[in-house]
This record gives sequence, structure tokens and C-alpha cells, in this order.
Amino acid sequence: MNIFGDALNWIIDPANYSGPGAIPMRLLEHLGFTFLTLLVASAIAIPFGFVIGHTGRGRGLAVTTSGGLRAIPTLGLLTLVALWIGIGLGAPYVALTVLAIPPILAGAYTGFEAIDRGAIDAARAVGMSEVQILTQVEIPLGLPLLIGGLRSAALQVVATATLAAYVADFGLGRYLFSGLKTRDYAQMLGGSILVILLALALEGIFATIQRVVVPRGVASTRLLVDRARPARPRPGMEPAITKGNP
Amino acid sequence: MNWVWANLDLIRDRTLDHLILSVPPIILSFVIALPLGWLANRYRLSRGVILTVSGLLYAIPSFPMFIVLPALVGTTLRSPLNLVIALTIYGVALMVRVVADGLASVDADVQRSAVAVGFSTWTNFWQVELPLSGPVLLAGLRVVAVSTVSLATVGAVIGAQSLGSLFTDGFQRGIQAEIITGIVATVLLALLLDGALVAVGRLALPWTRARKSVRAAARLRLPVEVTP
Amino acid sequence: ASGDPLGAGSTASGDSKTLVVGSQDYYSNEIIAEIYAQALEANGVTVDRQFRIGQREVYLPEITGGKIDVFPEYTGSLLQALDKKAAGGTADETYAELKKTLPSGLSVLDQAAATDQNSWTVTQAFAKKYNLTDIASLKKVTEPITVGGNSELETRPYGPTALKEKYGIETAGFKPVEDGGGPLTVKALVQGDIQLANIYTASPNIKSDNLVALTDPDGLFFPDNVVPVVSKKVDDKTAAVLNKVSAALSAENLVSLNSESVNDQKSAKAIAADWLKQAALF
Amino acid sequence: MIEFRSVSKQFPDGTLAVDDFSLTIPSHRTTVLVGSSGSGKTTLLRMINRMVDPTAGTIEIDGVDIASLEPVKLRRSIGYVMQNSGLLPHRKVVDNVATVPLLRGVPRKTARADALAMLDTVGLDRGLADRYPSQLSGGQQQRVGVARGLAVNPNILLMDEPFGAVDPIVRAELQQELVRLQSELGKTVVFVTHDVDEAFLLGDQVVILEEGGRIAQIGSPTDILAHPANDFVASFIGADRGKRALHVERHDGREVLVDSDGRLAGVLVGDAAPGQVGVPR
Amino acid sequence: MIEFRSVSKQFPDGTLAVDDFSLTIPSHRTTVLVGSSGSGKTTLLRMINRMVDPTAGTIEIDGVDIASLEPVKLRRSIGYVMQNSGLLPHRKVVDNVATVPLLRGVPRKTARADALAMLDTVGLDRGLADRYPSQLSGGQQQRVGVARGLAVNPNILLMDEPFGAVDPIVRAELQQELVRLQSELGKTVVFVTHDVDEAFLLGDQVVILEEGGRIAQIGSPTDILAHPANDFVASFIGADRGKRALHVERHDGREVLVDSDGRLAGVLVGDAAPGQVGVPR
Ligand SMILES: Nc1ncnc2c1ncn2[C@@H]1O[C@H](COP(=O)(O)OP(=O)(O)OP(=O)(O)O)[C@@H](O)[C@H]1O
Ligand SMILES: Nc1ncnc2c1ncn2[C@@H]1O[C@H](COP(=O)(O)OP(=O)(O)OP(=O)(O)O)[C@@H](O)[C@H]1O
Ligand SMILES: [Mg+2]
Ligand SMILES: [Mg+2]
Repeated sequence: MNIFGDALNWIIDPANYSGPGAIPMRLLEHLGFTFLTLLVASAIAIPFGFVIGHTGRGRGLAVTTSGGLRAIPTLGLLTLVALWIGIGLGAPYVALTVLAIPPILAGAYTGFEAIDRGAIDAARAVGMSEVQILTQVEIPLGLPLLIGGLRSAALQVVATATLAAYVADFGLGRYLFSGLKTRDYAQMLGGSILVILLALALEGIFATIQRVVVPRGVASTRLLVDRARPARPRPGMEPAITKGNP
Repeated sequence: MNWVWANLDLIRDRTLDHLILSVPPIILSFVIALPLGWLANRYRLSRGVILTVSGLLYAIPSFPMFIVLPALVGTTLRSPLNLVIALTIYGVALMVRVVADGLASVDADVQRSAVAVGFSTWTNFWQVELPLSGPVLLAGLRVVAVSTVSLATVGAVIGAQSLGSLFTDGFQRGIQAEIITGIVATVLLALLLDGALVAVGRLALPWTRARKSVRAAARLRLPVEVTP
Repeated sequence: ASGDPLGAGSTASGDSKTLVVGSQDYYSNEIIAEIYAQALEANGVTVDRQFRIGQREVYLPEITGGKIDVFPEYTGSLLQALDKKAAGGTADETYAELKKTLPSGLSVLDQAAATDQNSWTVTQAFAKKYNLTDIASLKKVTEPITVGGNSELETRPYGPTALKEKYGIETAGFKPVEDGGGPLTVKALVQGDIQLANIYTASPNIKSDNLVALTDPDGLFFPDNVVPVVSKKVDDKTAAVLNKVSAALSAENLVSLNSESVNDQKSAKAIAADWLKQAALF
Repeated sequence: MIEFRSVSKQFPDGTLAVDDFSLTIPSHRTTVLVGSSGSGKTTLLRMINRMVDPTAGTIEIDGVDIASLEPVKLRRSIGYVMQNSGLLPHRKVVDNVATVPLLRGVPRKTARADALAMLDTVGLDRGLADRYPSQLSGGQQQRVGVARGLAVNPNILLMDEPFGAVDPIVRAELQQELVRLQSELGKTVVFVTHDVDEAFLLGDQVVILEEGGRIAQIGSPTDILAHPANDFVASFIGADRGKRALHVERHDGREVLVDSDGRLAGVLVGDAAPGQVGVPR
Repeated sequence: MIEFRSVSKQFPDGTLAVDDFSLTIPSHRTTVLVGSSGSGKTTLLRMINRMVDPTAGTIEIDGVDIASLEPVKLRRSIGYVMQNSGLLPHRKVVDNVATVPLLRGVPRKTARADALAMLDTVGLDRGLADRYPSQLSGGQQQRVGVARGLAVNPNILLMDEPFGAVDPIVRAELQQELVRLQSELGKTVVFVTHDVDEAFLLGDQVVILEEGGRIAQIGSPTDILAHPANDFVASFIGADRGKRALHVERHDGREVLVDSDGRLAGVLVGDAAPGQVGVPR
């Protein structure tokens, strides 16, 4: 595939690293856009997720809503909002925030739901106030799944943020559009590869955060469980006996 | 609303186009993800590789995917097959992890007892692991269905007719009603497929309903009151 | 063949009795294609409509590959797409050059008077303020001019660079709006996000949004007259039908057809039928 | 002293979990509520620390109506131990034990030192202090649960089937440990179980409950065993299954005790003093 | 007859779960393996149906070395019942019972009819046949587990702590039921438990295991109870905790039996016939 070779050449071509629209600047724009989108989506989705997870109420509604939000075609929303508010970053922000909300919301409420009810009940029984239960029990225990939600939201936003270039001189999507329209496929593919690399980097970062925020005690449970089921039992193979001697 | 009434057959045609584009990828991604997820669940090494690669597939922006794919698989740009393949790739990317997690979620005791009474690896997979991971698979499939329906609209940009055509056309002509119709119809179609999957799930996984009632009862057992 | 991702495949029909009529993924082009189709049907030709086949990069390989028999095109744009170094000129010169450039197996029939070409467009207020009439008069503008249009405009021979080199007009920046001079571009112009935009002359927005398309006496833009591109399957009798349509299609016609689509939200089918009836060609 | 006066609890869904229940729980003694599943034991217990508020009647602790007390504060003054320990999985053992003192504002250092001492009290090695609950065995977790319950030096200790989930051998150990602890500490313990053996071993006062928290019999274990108040009690304590009706059989020249199901219960050792081993070596 | 000949099992991680174990398990009798957690009971049991293959030694069933048999086929010919029943949650009760016959190719209709009959055998109402396991109580689930184990009419029935997870009352019922069943069917039962009482009730032959599958004592329940082979056995069967050393105390004019911990064990009823209630009403 020589166009892939061309694309790599395009990426390492020093000419693309200076002047307006240089690769580093586009990368930064893209990253900043992704970050801000996640921030706004989190500000909306996390409180809702907390409430749903905490009270156990409204889950059905949340599932349906986030299903519905997931179904909204980003391109359609982008053009519609752009028609209302004009060119610039406003419309991409709206469209991508809508895209980012469902995974974050799901992460938030599953995170809270997954917490052992017994632990919360016990916390209340020993005299924690509702606020203390939230901050000392629910948030630390729910965080890993919440970060997981943010992680998949980040992945989607990075990939889809290319659409921002439809209505603004912005981000890595510029390479895709101008490459497409001028049939400069090296540029278009190169831009895509950059997007994928950026997504890869974000994946790595979020995976690390996720590992760090898993409370130690919970992490070790998982380790124990993992070790306890090394493989599925197979004929002629050793059984997976779950009883460990702690 | 006027625009909708005046263009009912257009909406119907695009909805059908859309269904034809989005249903095969949903089914295909399930079928393809099954062995991959099984591999990922079974061996530690393959797990890392398969899950990372499939995660990355999801990071490919849809636009260039649609453009580059024909070069790789030799279809025409405009061919619906092209779009079906692209959507399948996204679906597989989502579904592989779900399958791996679903298989991992099957109670180890149950599996062990199945082996103990004489299930072979093959029958164990089809008769025990697969049905028992059903609820997780269904949940994943629902996400795949909804996002596939949504993504299929992007095909309009490269000339594959779908509900997405309503908003490229509406956009060019400045008819907001048409764009909104396109979005609403997409969402409805997604929810419809989602509902169909839930219904299929109810039929295919009858025991989950039984369990739910028990679990609800178990949850009630602890006298709870949120006293401030 | 896989070096070019846009290489032609094999989807169109090979049935000798039906003609495949295609169109761009653009409402105005679809209307013209629909007119062709209805005209052909009125004359006993079976038509297979394959409309809205994306942009030129998608459909051009299919036309050159002989998968589509009739396709409404625009002389200048098609010429440039086929030959980056084309000379262009007046409408007739462009038409003649296009005929020579077309790959074998393809031909163009008569061109219509209707044109839908690129233009440099400003708002009426802006035009009044600086007394703008033609492109060269942009030099009089004292405020910074931000240009808007599809991203490829930036590098096109009539783009901002040409303005500077040919007329010494300084532009202040380029804002890409990827809708091909559509409603977003118009909105940006009206809102003052951009001062100068590339908008098609047949766009009904020029009238409805009080815009002024600056005249182009020097032929900066290639003329873009509407012309059917046809394959060998189109015989003389059929060609005569299309030529009759082209002869009747005036520039004003095209604007009003577009306006019916945009402002009255009529479907291409209805617009085409009405026009054919009015023109009483068959 | 804890007093239930005509207490009822109807849940919002209509379930009448406790119906007109009255009971006096003496201080410094262990009172065991025993009854089958759904008889309202947990509900009764959780009314004492206001995890559940009664829909009728009043509950007094040392003469004070608890409805007048602030729930969170009340709870911090009462020890609570539940099945599956209810430990916070993300906190180390020592921090779990120190939870309530910390909530009460005890300085971190003091709280931790006290917590370590409390581990000694419940017979846990201090070396386990820095582990997480998931790294302990079920029995060890329950000990930590008890330590947490005792950490604020409460007058009252509520225990809801605390040993229900551990295996029989560990369970026996924990029961012995509790007997020892209680003999030292003399708390007012309210203990819930559905295991009659456990109730008889631990309870100074045993309350046998039927559906809806109705009291079938109150008394000391021997009272109840010797004089079951009615068929329900007799059946509940296993008298009618013959489990408690032992007779002597001779095997290999030794007298063994066998219940009426034929199950070996032990050997008869005349008047052996408690704690003395009566089995020949 | 099942024979273990110098069987050892070392797991890949180095754990020596079973070390040079030899035992003869007689046919048509119940042999109970009893020992504390980790003593290798499960490992031994699972070697019989080749869920685990020994690293040394051989196991023979009726003179045939099982290493020469096809594992899947072998398993289908041996009943297996485990804790938490191990039922397939997605199959109705009747289909669970019919699992192995169906795997063996018995026609669906026959298998289901047989399964229904088997429900009768284990004392389950046929009305439960169309429920899912999750809709049954723990005790009912275990009965289904037993029914499934018996469905192929196996000569050998392996039971791994089958009643470990149900509450004491139901547990007693299930034990009685098993005694009754076994008296009718006379299978070769190998039963694993860590509950000594259960072992003594069910076992014709009881094998007390130490760490690594070392045999501390083999014998009939009365043998073991009357003559514990060593301190370990004495301690394990509770003799040294005084749990089995009962003496008579008088309460309210009634003789009650008390163990050396002061726990009430029952009342003495002279020579009451088994099954007769010995407690005054
Ligand atoms: N939050 C609630 N809402 C409705 N009903 C409840 C609630 N909590 C408990 N109940 C019902 O109240 C009754 C008594 O419940 P409770 O938990 O006190 O019983 P229990 O004796 O503790 O049982 P177990 O031995 O199973 O723990 C049961 O019928 C139960 O189903
Ligand atoms: N797959 C395995 N890999 C490594 N070690 C194992 C494995 N299975 C069991 N063991 C170890 O072998 C020993 C015996 O285990 P086994 O399960 O047979 O004991 P058990 O007597 O059944 O105990 P329990 O009463 O807890 O069920 C234990 O130390 C256990 O940790
Ligand atoms: Mg309870
Ligand atoms: Mg075991």
C-alpha cells in the first residue's frame, strides 16, 4: 500500500511542522477540544449518574436517555446546530458533548451501582452522614468504573472531533477535509494516523489513571479472583478451585 | 411537520436504505466478535492483543475509514458493502470486549459443574457459556445496534443513501425540518432496533426474568430506610 | 488498481435498454438530472435513476468507467477536474476544450445557457460601503477581508493567492466551511464572520440574503454551464431530447428551480415536472 | 436498658414486618433474637439505631425516647456488626476499625493506636492491620467487624447474624471468642440469629420470634429447652425432630449418646467439670 | 470399588495438594472424606471423575485404571453433586435433571419423563419442574442437584459439600433424605464435608484427612468417636473442646445434657426409640 507509505512520509515531512496549521498546533487544538468537551459532558453526566446510582431510582430513564443520545447522529446534530449558531467551535462542542454524555453517564451510574450495598448500609449504620457516605465510600469505590466511562468517551470524542473542521479551522480534522477535497490522500491518511496515535496516547493515560484510582483493597480482590480462576476447566486439565487459603 | 407529511415516501425509502445498511453490520459484528472474544477470554496473551487492537479500531475516524476501506478491500466507494464493512469493524471493536467480559462473567462454579457432569469443551461453550453470558452480550449488542444506526448516517457524505441523506440534503437546501426529521428518524430507528433486541433477549433468555424477581426480593430483604 | 481508493467498481447496470441517469449529492444537480430523466421517459426511454452519488471524486470514476449514461455536469469544473492545467476562457472556449479533454467513450451534448459557477460574493452592505462591482474593485476595501469556503479553495487557482497575485488584493485569513457555499457559508457571510465567500451563482441565497456576486470580467473563474455528459449508449435520438432540454434551460430558470427547492421545499420530482410542463417541450 | 413499647413497622409496600412488639432488653446482658427468615429480627435490631424508624410505638434507651435523638449521632454511639462484616473494601483493616472514632473527630494517631489495641482485644494479629479486608479470611473479617463495633466503646452492641457466613469450625471459634469478650466487657448485646444452637450458647435471654415479630417465648436457654411454650417453639428448637432427645447406647464397651435420628452426639462423662475433656485418649 | 493407589497431586504452582494417598472405597457404601479447608478433599474427589489427573499413582474403578478411560464419557457415567448445586441457571429444573441423559443421546421425551420421576425420588414436587433454579430455595436446589446426579443411574455418586451452603434446619432435612435415599438405592457414595457431625451421620466409612490428604484415621463413626487415633482426630471431632463430652444437669426437675462448654445439648430420654420425641410438651 504505497499510500500508507506516502502518509507516513507526510507525517514526518518537516514542512508540516512549521507555519500556520502545523501538526503540533493541530494536535494541541484537537487535544484541548477533546479535554474541554469531556469536562462539559462530565459536569452534566456525573451528577446525574451519582443521583441515579445513589438512590437507585431513574435507572430505566437513564438507560433510555443515554440510548437515545447515543443514537443521535453527530454529523446531523453538528450541521443542525451550526445552522442555528453559525460557524466556529460552538456547534462541534454541542454535538460532541452529546456524544460524550452516554458513556460517562453509564460509567457513573454503573460505578455506583456496583458498590456492595452491604458496605454502604454498614457505613450508614456506624454513623456516616449521607455526605460522608458519598465522599468516603461511594466516590472512591465508584471511581474506577467512572473513569472507564470517561475513557471510552475520550476515545469517541478524539475520533469524532475531526468533524469540528467541518465548520472551523480547527484540529486534525482539517487534514482529513482538505486531503479529501484535494485528493491528497497522503495528507488525509496521515491525519487519520495522527488521530489514532492521539487516541492511543489518551487510552494509555486513562488506563493508567484507572489503575491508580482502583482502591488498593478492591484491586487485590480482583487479583485474588483472577488468580483463582486461571483458566476454564477443560477435560484433562486442572480444575480452577476458587478456595484460596488467605 | 408539513415537510414530513409532504415527504413521507422519501422518509420511508431512506429508512429502508438505512435498515439495509445497519442491520447486517450488527449481526456480522456479533458473529465475528464471538470467536475473537472467546480467544481474548481464554488466553491471557491474546486478551491483551485482541482487546488493544479492537479498541484502536474504534479510534479510527469514520470519514477516512470510509474512504480508505475500498482501497484495502477492493470495493467501490459508493458500494453499500463498503459501508457495511466499515460499520462491522466498529461493531466488532465494541463487541469483542463485551464478549470477553460476558464469557468471563459466567459463574465459575456452574462451568465447573458442567464439566463435571460431562460437557465437552464444545458443548460447554454452546450450551453453557454462551447462553449464560447472554445478558452481558445483549447489553453490548444493544449499544452496538444503537451506535451502528447512528454511524450509518455518515455514509450519506460518501453517497450511500440513508437517513443521513436527509440531513445532507436538508442542510444544502437549508430545510431544518428535514435535518430534524433525519435525526429523529435515526433515533427512533435505533430505539426500535434496541427494543427488538430487548424483545429477542426476553425470548432467548427467559431465565433472566426469573432471576430478576428473586434478586429484587433479595434486595428487599434488608430493611432499608434512608433516614437523613 | 488499488492504488487509487476511488477506483471504479462494478455496481451499475449493463442493460442495453435502460439508461442510467446519475446526479451529484447536490440538490440543484439532482433537479437537473430529474429533468433529464423525465424528459427521456416522456420520449420512451427507460431510466434508472442513481441520484445523489456524492461529490465529484466519488462519481467521476464511475462516469469514466461507463457505469453511468447521463450525468448533468458543469463545463468549467469538469474540465478542471479532468485536467488540472486546463486553460479555460469563455463559455464556448471552455466547452470546446472540455470536448477535447473527455476520455474516449464519453461525450458532452449541447451546453445550456444556465450556469452555476463559482463567484466571489459579498453582502450588499459591504458592497455598498466600498462601492464594489467586480472582483478587482475589492482592492478598495480598507478593512481586513476574511475569506470563507471549502478548504480546497485555499489552494485553487482562483483562490486567495490568485486574488493577491492577479489583483494585489490582500486577504486577512481563510476560514474553511465545508458546505460548498451552502447555508453555513451564507450565514457566516451575513453574520460577518467572513467578508468574502465562494458561492455558486445559481444559489437562491444570493437573492434571498441580499448578497452580491462580484462580476468576473477577466475570467478568473471558469464558466460553468450546465451540460449533460453521456456515454456511448446515448444514441442520436436520445441526444436530441437532451439537447432540447439544454436549449430551454436559461440561467434564470436554474435560479428559480433552486429557489423552488430551497424556499418552497418542493421535491426534485415535482420541480422537474412543473418546469417541463411549463416549458412545453414534449 | 432498651425498651420496645408496642412497636410496629409497616414498610411502604405494605409489609407488616413488626406488629405491636414490646420487650425489655436488660443492660450488660446478651439478648438473642432468634426466628426463621422474615420474622422481623433485622427490622427490630435496626430500629434500635434508627436505621429503620417504627411506624408506631416508641423505643427508649435508658429512659430516653430515641426518636428525639439525632440518628447519625445515635449510630456513632452504638456498635453494629453485620453478616459479611460490611467492612469498607477500600480501607485497611486498621482504618476500618478506626472509622467511627475518626468520624467523631478523634485524632488520627490516637484512633489508629486504639484500633490496634482493639485488634488485640478481638484476638487478631496486629500484623494484619495493614491488609485490606479482601485479603482476610471470612472469620478474620468478622473479627474486624466486631473490633469496629467495639471501637467507640459503646454501651450497646448490635449484631445481625454476624457469624452467619463463616464455616462451622470458624463459627464455633468466633462464638467462643464472643462469650469470652462479653464476660470481660459486659456490653448490652442484642444479637440476631436463626441458629438455635447459637442462640442457646450466647444468650442470657433468648427471644424466639414468629412471623411479624410476634414473641413465641422469652426466657433463658434452659428454661426454653426444658419447657418449650408451645409446639412452634418445640419444633423450632428441634425437640420434635428428636435432635435434642438423646439416649445412651453402648459401643465397644463405651456409652455413647445418640439422638433419635441415630446421629452420634457424644459420650456421657458423668459429672465432668466444664472444660474438662471427657473422651478417652 | 474405587481404589486409590499411592496417588499424589502437585498443582502447576507447586502446591502439593495430595501426597501419596491410598484408600479403598467399598461399593454400595457411603464413604465420607472429612477434613479442614485445604486438606485436599475436593482434589481427591475430582480425581475420581478425572476433573483432576493425579501426578503420580493410579486410581481404579472396579479394577479398571481410569487413566485409560475417556474423561467426558467417564464423567457422564458418574453422578456429581456440588455445593451451590452447580445447576445450570438457564435451564428449567426438569431440563437440569435431564442434562446428562440428553448429552448421552436419550430422546428428549424419555429424558424428561425420567427426570420428573427422579424429582419424586428426591422428594420434590413435580410442580417445580418448570421453574428455573433461581426460583427455588437453597434446599430445593440441592435436591435438584442430587436428582441430576442420580439421573443417569450411576453406580458412583460424588458429593462435594453438597449441603454446605444451606441453613442448618434445611441441612438436617437434606441429610435425612440422603440417608433414606441411600438405604433404598445403595450407591457407592463418596461424600466430602468439613462438618464432623455430618460425616458421622452419613458415613459408613469416615476418612479423616489432614493437610496434603494424609489420612489421620479411617473407621466407622463409633470407632472414631470412641477411639480417636490421636490428638489431631480428638481435636477435630470436637472431643477436646468438650463438645462431645456431655454430662447431666438437673433443671426444673428435668435432666438436661450439657457439654463441657456449658452449651445445652439436649435432654436424656432413657431408651426412647429412634424418631420418638423425647421432649415434654
Ligand atoms: N425495605 C423493606 N421494604 C419492604 N419489606 C421489607 C423491607 N425490609 C424487610 N421487609 C420485610 O419485612 C419482613 C421482616 O424482615 P427482616 O429482614 O426484619 O427479617 P429477618 O428476621 O431479619 O429475616 P432474615 O433471617 O432473613 O434476615 C420480611 O417479610 C421482609 O420481606
Ligand atoms: N488449581 C489449583 N492450583 C493450585 N493449588 C490448588 C488448586 N486447587 C487446589 N489447590 C490447593 O490444593 C490444596 C487442596 O485443595 P482442595 O480444594 O482439594 O481442599 P479441600 O479440602 O477441598 O478444601 P475446602 O474444604 O476448602 O473445599 C489447597 O491448598 C489448595 O489451595
Ligand atoms: Mg435479617
Ligand atoms: Mg473443597
